[in-house]
Amino acid sequence: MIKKTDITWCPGCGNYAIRDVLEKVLHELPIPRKDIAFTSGIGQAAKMPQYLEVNYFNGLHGRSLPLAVGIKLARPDLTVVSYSGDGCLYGEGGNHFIHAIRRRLDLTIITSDNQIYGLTKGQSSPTTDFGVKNALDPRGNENIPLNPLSLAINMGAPFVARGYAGDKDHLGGIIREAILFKGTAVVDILQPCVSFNNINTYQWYHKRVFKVDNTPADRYEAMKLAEQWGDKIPIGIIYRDDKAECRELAKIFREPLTEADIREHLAMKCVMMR
Amino acid sequence: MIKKTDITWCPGCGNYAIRDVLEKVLHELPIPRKDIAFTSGIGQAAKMPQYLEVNYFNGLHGRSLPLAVGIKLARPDLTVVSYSGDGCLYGEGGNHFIHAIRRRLDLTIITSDNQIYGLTKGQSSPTTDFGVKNALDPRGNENIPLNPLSLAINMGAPFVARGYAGDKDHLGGIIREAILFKGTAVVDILQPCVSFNNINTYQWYHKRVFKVDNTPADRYEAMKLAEQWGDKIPIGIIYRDDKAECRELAKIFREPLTEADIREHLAMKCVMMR
Amino acid sequence: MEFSVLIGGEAGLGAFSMELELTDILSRLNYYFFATKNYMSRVRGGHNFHMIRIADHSVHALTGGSWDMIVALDEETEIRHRVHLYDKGLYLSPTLIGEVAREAREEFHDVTVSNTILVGVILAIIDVDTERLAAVTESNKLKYLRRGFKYAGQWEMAGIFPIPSKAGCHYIFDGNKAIALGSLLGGCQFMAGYPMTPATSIMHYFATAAMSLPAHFEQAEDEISAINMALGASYAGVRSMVATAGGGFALMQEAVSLAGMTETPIVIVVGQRPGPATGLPTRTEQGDLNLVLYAGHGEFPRIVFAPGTIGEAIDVTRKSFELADRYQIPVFVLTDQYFADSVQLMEEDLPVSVPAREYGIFDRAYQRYALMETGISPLTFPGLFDAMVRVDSDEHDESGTITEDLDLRIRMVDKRLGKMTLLKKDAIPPTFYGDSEAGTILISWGSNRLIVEEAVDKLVAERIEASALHFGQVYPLSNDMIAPYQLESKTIICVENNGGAQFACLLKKEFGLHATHNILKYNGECFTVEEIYSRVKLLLSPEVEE
Amino acid sequence: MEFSVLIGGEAGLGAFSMELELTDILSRLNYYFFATKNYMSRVRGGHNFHMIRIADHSVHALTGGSWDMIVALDEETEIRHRVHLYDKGLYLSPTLIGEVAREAREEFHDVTVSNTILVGVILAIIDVDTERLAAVTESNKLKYLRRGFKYAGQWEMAGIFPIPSKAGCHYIFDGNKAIALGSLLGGCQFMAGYPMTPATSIMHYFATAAMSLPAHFEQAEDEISAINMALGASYAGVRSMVATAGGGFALMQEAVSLAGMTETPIVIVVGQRPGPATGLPTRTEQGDLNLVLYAGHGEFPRIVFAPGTIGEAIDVTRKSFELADRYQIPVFVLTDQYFADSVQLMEEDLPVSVPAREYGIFDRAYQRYALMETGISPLTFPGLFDAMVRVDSDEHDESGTITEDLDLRIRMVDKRLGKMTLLKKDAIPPTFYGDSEAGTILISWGSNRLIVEEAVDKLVAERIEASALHFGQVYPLSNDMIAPYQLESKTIICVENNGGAQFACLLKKEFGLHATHNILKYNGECFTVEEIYSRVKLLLSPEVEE
Ligand SMILES: Cc1ncc(C[n+]2csc(CCOP(=O)(O)OP(=O)(O)O)c2C)c(N)n1
Ligand SMILES: Cc1ncc(C[n+]2csc(CCOP(=O)(O)OP(=O)(O)O)c2C)c(N)n1
Ligand code: SF4
Ligand code: SF4
Ligand SMILES: [Mg+2]
Ligand SMILES: [Mg+2]
Repeated sequence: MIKKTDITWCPGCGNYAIRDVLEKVLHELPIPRKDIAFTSGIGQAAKMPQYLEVNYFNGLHGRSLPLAVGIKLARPDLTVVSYSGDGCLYGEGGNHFIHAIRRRLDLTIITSDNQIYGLTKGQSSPTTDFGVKNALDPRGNENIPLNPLSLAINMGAPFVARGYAGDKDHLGGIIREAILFKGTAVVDILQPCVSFNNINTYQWYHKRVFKVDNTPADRYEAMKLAEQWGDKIPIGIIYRDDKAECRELAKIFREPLTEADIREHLAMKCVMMR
Repeated sequence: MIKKTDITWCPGCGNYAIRDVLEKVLHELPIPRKDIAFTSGIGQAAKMPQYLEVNYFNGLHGRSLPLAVGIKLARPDLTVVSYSGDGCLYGEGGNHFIHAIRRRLDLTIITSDNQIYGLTKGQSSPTTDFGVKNALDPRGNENIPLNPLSLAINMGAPFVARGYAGDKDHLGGIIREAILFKGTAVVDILQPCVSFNNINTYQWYHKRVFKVDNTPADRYEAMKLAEQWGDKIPIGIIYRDDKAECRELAKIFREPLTEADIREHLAMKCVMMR
Repeated sequence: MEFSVLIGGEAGLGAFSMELELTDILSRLNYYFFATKNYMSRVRGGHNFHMIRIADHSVHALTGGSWDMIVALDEETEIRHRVHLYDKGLYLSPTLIGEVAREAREEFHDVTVSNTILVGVILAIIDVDTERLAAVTESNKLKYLRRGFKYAGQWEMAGIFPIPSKAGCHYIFDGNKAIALGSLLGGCQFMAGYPMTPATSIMHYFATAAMSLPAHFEQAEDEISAINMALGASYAGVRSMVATAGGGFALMQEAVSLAGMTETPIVIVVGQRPGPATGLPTRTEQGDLNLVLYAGHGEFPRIVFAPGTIGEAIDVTRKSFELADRYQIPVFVLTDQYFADSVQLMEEDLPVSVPAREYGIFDRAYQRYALMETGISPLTFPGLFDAMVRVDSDEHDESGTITEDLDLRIRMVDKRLGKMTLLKKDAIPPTFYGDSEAGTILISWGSNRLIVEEAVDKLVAERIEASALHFGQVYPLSNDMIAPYQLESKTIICVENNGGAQFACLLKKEFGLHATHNILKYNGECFTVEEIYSRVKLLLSPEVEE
Repeated sequence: MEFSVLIGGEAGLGAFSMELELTDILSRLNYYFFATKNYMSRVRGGHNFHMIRIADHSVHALTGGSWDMIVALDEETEIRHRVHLYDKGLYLSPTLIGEVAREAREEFHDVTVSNTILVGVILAIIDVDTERLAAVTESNKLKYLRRGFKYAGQWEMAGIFPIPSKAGCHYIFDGNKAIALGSLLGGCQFMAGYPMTPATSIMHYFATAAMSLPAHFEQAEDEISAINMALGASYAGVRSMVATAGGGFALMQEAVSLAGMTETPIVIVVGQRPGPATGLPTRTEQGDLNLVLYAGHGEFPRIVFAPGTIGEAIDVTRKSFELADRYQIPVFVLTDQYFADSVQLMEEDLPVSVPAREYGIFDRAYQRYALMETGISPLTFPGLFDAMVRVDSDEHDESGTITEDLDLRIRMVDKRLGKMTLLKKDAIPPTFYGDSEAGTILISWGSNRLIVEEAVDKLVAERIEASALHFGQVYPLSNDMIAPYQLESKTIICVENNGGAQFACLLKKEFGLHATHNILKYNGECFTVEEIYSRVKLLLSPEVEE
């Protein structure tokens, strides 16, 4: 249904590879498409759901997670994925990121992390490396870069992984696991932006990424691993806690309120009636 | 100047002790009061600056930190302290908390952490313990509590401490160090709320708090220490990195823009003039 | 016959619990009464006072003027309020109350029961029959109330303001409870929120109700998250709402615009309090009408209700969910601290049926934003059928995909703005009160309705020609709504609890109608009947010109 | 004499850099020109086009109608625009341009220079003197431009639309640069922001300027933080601003109210784009007037400017800082994507002086909110003197301490709202254009000014009586502003780039003035002269009734 020609990313953008991976994973998953709902914010990454065969709510910049939380709470039967960019999720949406994790919901949170604001043409995002120069940081970025994976582990996320757009098979495995994981799964994908990030390129990554063989069982070890950056950059599942418990949710959608409910409710709230 | 009778906290509130400590520390510090600016949000804790002899900007719920950042950037000569409650700083203001730390400014961030929304009469805050029941959580709080100190260390804060309103001398030492520290100093103060938190009481804390003797040098060790909660609760300086560098700030206030500046600027932007 | 009592004291002394106990018993005894409060933004200390009006007829406002009785739990109450005691009024001084407390400790070994004793005194004053009282009161309380009767006897107060109980069986509500119940009746099953006075108790009610009903309350990390969660839940198929005050609502504006663009149904309750910024957090004002009318960037349709009675609050809230759904728009219920915190009888019938929600069956050809002749695109939810539900905050084509086709843009704008015509047809007309021939008409909106109506009675009783028109729906307005009232030929007095005469401005903008006078108040308190009555009288006296 | 050219192609093909190169050379050669663009919200691909009008007289709008020349860098341009080529217009097809590129690779071993060659073709068409060209061009470019002249000769296009260069020495600006420079001229030294089209380039300019000036730009984590940072900096004594689009501004509303309550000076630039929600991020609209007029909960004064020329943009922005300071209020500059992205000559004088900021000396007795006879409390900053500066978002007493004194509340509200009277006296009057006797008057605000004025010229040239009135200040409005124009007796046509006729509504509300007709456009594009001209003509033709 979606024509390649309608895709508005730049030729060579890392998002194309991620989209291929997502379509493949969704195709293979034992979940009917009609039961999958994506949310997204605004940015290049946030266009992702438009290019997939899924239900989606493409909302406001920074607000993909509250939408996802709302959908999940209303409809535990749906598989809910929040998809956005690094600026959207960790910048404008930072508060939702830390608090959504605390809610212990069965959500998947995926980010195309190109370490830049792509759609607005190249300003620093929270993950931009220290010292990088651009139009709004002509002297170089002064801020400590945010490490989304370490932060997610710190906040209590039970499944945390890093993927790389340049390794489709490996990425596919991660996304599959993340969606099937019962609990909040955070996946940050290294996504080269060919138009605005000429530092963290395919070439740059190819030299650096290595696959994590043994996912640490210890949270602090995992944070340390997540923070490894520079010459060696780990990809794979950085942390996983299968024992973490997901919150139990009430069924509401299939049980609409009825007159009987109201009568019972009014009877209980006896103080109101005289 | 400030009459005790004008203070609107409940009798027995932990904030009284903190206020005494603050007045004492400020009195002893080698900084003229006129050069100290507090910012705060809204809540019981956020009333603190009103009861001190300082300049203050008592702003919006959740927004004490952006105000503090703006003041510091405009006036590096001022000693800037952001003071607020756990709901204000970690809930509504969560995004500013994580990003203010990244900016590497010489700021002090102090929180009266009563693990509850006090002013709005007792709803769960981000630091409320798991399972605690209240009006908006009649079934008990479902969320993983946020650990502000571990989070601050994770985000790169170079000075992170926990104080306790029930130990004034110890608290005074911490606040003094925090204000004198060159860099972002985060102080979370255990503050009993006698009206709405009947779990984390003075008694409860008295049995549990212990003073940290050796501040860990390792970030991961420090996070582990910060996360210790339950039978034993560490207070004191949890993490300190004296080598972390503060951002250099331009002088702007004492150097207003002049006609000469503009002429020079227009000459540089030569492309505009034909 | 009426009796008015003010109970004052610092927070924590028990004035609030006295109000609760008294109104609880009054309602059990089928009394007509009205109770409201004036409290500070602090948990202990300060100065709060509770005002209760008891009558042998229906009452829904503060009279104003003097009190028949003042219960001064502290000196501050004495200093502030004693001057407003009616000549022959009854006064319980802090000293006297101290006595009662002392004796309570001796007699019952419990000082806290002294407030119940004082409630007993009040009940004795209005001549409540002790047997009927016994029948409706929990037995453990009765002895304290009886002790109050004894004091009343001693102090020669018993029965000196006798009020017969004539109300019959009624529901008792404060405004927030009415709105919360209205939401359940509207089929609302999801609410997300962040506490903020005066909206918090709506959340409390909803969260408690959700324990035994198929509904969910989620406390959000901030208001932005709250409204986006609600939009997510609504998209997923559950009727959803948020409630907040002006400051919290200011944060929700971008998402209001999102609801407008994505045509996602949502109900938003805004409880007004005096601004700007934090202002006076626990006081009342009607200062956020403009904020709500123009909330959100860009252009899209909305409805704004501002109920003036308990029944109306339940009704419009309930209806809000129907309308939000039918037109796929944000619908607002605008209320204020005064209405939220005033306890009163509901005199209208309480509806109990919950409208069943209907939705069609759609296949893969489904298009969320299909351009239909009706002007309304078909609404369904993910996972029900093969239909994919694609919703977009960018301008989109019929399928919900981003578009930059500028001709399509025009059709999409026309579709959205075109709903205004439909909304105007569906608008709830204002409520007229009084004589249609009266030369003066008092226009109000929201919580002032019953205060104004009582003021009209008072004016008419003095043969001053006056009538009242109350807008329970403040937007959109249509000419049909005012056509019956020949407003052009009348002296129009707009009564608003704000400094900017915001509704009067709206009337000017929408109808070219110019208010002859504005009665405004913006000190954080509600109007009283006396106040409106005397200000109207002054305005209508020949000397006054504007 | 005029020449109009459209250069189209997908993002990344070089249409934008051609516009830049061409306008750069035109300005060096002292040509009158106007350039604007129409682009999609994507970095590569899609369809963008750039429109340049070159003339022997001052031009500040798109003519509309047909093009004298089209440069089609791709097929899409051919398909979409060729139909709008003037009969005798010149057309460079994708094939032809492909040829040029091929030859460029051969001749210069660099395909990217082909765009410069095409610029050369255009310069040859308007008969630019090659010697003058050589004098103003960097030598490495000259050979490519000359190659273009050669092509023009080959294709028999050279000199067929000769335009003399008559502009003299001028500054060239786009709207955003004008605003950014205006802010520096206003003494602004602090800006915080979060990128958002169409306001981002204001931040880019300011951040770059701050490298060599005593000024600071801080990129915030979100818009809420941005405006609170700016308020913090302003409190600390530095003139501060923020710039954003409607969606980002929606998030700033609570802080606007904070500025209102704390009386903290701030300048807020809102660049409008089509909403609601994300809408059409790179297009233009005037849909956020209401949003800005009523932003923030509660009631407080503000000023809203909406400049229509480059000079006006610089002036009002500069003045905004003065006024924000003097009245301690938020001041808005409302602009839009069209104005932001249009490049034009500045015909007014460029001011260069920066007003020195004055502040008195205060001791410990200083009260931030002292009630003064002037209606304005004294403003100073922390750390300068012994004065403590206490600022509060709650209602406060004169010292800046929280108060719940309700009488004081009234005085504080009166102080804040009382400023409106002062603001009205200081209001900048609208600009009248044309014959004051003309029976028809076109009212506009913001970026439409010069389009409307040119349309008036065109109408008058056909002996259609028309004049124009442009509001560069849209709020507050005072009767003095319109008194000279006898608007009641005229046919009023309101021209707005939105669907809701928002300014017309404001005129009705403020003056009871009813627009006879509205000319609205809301497809995301700006008006052209032709469009306004023909729609006015149609409206004024006797058959039309409204
Ligand atoms: C409230 C708001 N602020 C700002 C914007 C402008 N904006 C759109 S996309 C974007 C940044 C996108 O960066 P990122 O999330 O990293 O996505 P990318 O384009 O890099 O994939 C911004 C700032 C907006 N749409 N809404
Ligand atoms: C935007 C906004 N949302 C909500 C509120 C209401 N509010 C005031 S104080 C408060 C919570 C205070 O909790 P905390 O920050 O922990 O301070 P405490 O009172 O416990 O010291 C809330 C929710 C507000 N003033 N503004
Ligand atoms: S700008 Fe970067 S992230 Fe955006 S589409 Fe182009 S390459 Fe991809
Ligand atoms: S409610 Fe709690 S935090 Fe607030 S003043 Fe009272 S004791 Fe202190
Ligand atoms: Mg990005
Ligand atoms: Mg708290």
